[in-house]
Amino acid sequence: MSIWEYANPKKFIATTTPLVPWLLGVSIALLVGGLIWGFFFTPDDFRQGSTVKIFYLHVPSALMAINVWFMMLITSLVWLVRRHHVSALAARAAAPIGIIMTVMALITGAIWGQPMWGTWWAWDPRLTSFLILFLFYLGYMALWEAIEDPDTAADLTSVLCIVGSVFAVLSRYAVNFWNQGLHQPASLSLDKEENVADVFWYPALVCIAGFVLLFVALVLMRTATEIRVRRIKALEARMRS
Amino acid sequence: MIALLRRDLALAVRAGGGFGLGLAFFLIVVVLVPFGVGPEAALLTLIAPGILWVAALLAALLSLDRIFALDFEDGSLPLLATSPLPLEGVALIKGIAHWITTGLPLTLAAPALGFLLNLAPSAYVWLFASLALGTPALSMIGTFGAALTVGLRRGGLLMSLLVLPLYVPTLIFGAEAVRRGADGLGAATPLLMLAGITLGSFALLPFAASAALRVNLK
Amino acid sequence: MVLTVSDLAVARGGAPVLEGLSFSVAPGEALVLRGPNGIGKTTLLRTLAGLQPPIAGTVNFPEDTGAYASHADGIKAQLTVTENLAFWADVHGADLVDSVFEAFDLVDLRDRFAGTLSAGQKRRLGLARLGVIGRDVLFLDEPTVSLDGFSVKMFASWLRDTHLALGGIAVIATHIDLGLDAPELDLTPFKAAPDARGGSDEAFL
Amino acid sequence: MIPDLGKYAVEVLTAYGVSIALLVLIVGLSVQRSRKVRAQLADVEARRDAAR
Repeated sequence: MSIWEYANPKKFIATTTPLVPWLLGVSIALLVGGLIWGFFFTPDDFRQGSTVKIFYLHVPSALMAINVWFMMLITSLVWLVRRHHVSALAARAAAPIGIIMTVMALITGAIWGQPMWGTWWAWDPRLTSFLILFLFYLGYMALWEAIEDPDTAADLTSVLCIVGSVFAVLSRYAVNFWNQGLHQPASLSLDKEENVADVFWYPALVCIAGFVLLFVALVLMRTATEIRVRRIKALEARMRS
Repeated sequence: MIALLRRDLALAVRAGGGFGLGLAFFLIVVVLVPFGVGPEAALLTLIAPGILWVAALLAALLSLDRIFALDFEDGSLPLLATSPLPLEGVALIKGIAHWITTGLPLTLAAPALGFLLNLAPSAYVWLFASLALGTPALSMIGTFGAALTVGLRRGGLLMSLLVLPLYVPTLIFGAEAVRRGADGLGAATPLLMLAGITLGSFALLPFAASAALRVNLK
Repeated sequence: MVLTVSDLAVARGGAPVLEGLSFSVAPGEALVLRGPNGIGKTTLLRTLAGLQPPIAGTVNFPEDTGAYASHADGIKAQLTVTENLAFWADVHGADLVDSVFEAFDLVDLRDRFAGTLSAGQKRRLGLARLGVIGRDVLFLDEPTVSLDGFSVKMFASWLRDTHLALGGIAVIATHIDLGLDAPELDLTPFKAAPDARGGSDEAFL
Repeated sequence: MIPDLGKYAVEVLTAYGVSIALLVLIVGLSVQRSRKVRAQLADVEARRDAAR
């Protein structure tokens, strides 16, 4: 039994459909729990005051914004190499979730930045990188929408995703070079000294788990939807001929 | 392959559009900026590197959708695809031809336009060097974007949306090189990065572009 | 040098249109494809020429000997007749021979810009491209569109007396009689069944 | 009920409001589209079976 069996659209739908409500339920429970824990039961930071509570939204959404693109890169490669339709459709299904996460990271970042740096928007390397990532998501989704033939669209968006990834990394480096920035170093660091205090960290972990599960649930649901759209197209094409 | 390059250059010269339009656009953008930000010389000196680079980038963008669209419409593209030329070579030549018709004239004209924006005297050599090293990357990245959107009606707008984010690193290093040159700092690092992006683009993007062309010709 | 097609199936827009096609064409022979609009003549020719992959079966002929021509013939309006032909000859590493201009009645038009030619003259120029690229296996999709009777005869005689006489091969989709002594292949019996396998949408059925 | 958010109350509450709205939006859109496409597919399958 190989993992590629789930690349069959029917098998994929049959396997994932019963899972989705459970995943969705658990992820919402984790999110509600984590956010309530973070919002009501954690102390304010001595320096940042209550704005530290934005942390529970900002960090998970920023993490997801990048990881969703990474997942799209992998599924695009799988499509180009192994020609499994589900893989290409999963990339398509993930992009809108990724762009929402990017927007959320940008907005919470801007709201957090206002009291901390005294400005809504700073051309800080990290924020700027997310803005560029947002543009990449936008172009990727627009290309999917513009091309009629689904396999052509899958091929071209996959090529764009791969080339885009290389340029996204280049942009990250370029932006760093261009402006050293106000942003604190990434909060998620294995180095204990830099790490956020445990009081803030545990509810954040719950929130991150919630975001990840929510993404998995949504991606499974949306991939199934894309598979059904393809099935409608295929059936209608055959009925016409 | 030389034949293709010669043909594309001949077409660009005879059809007008090629050399002239991009340059005229570059000139107009540069002339419009002082109307927008005011005539103050110090301010113009400050923003000149960025304006010149952004204007060059937009001028290069303007003619991208002609790279493959014309050959697609008149049927040359499938004929080229079935010819002995490798499609990767076709994409490479198209990128080079686009650079010769837009990037090269922009590079040569930019120093002259620098005067209009009161560019710092020390920056001219850096402006020229950064454009000479950076505009080939703009052409090659654009060729890839054009290959992605060649079969689409109204592909031009979509192509801008796809290509502009890819231009970010080139723009940053290009403008930064001029800015550092103007301030008398060492501009070697951004120039090296620009050269790296250009070399990398020319080495790898023809393969991505030809893959996209094959898919679009199917 | 023989063109051999065995058990070929081709798809348009992901759905199979023709299946189970087998034929072979010997040197010096032509094959005329017949069938109603939409049966898949263009799709078949494009597949034979290698512009799109078949969904089943094989197409065999020596590498780098095939050429495809459709009504869009890659003529640049801003180049002269000679320049247009010289370009395609150059791309294929062939020499531009003078006899081509006579065979396609282009002698007087040599230095005219292609943009100033009439539709029929342009078509003759497009077909003359086939005479300069030195390819042996031609896949022609409605080559005589917008040609007058005289020009059709001229093209047919070039095909017969030059191309085929020298051992070339041609597969032609056309609705008119070219006056070639060539077998015809009606594609109607090869129409793919509605539930044919192998389309790119098969996994979703 | 709501803890004392101090002088940053507006910022924190907006951030939570906007984020939760975005999450609800993407979940809502996904669920709604899933329902719509399921119904369409059922319709097409019924028509195909009728045509057989």
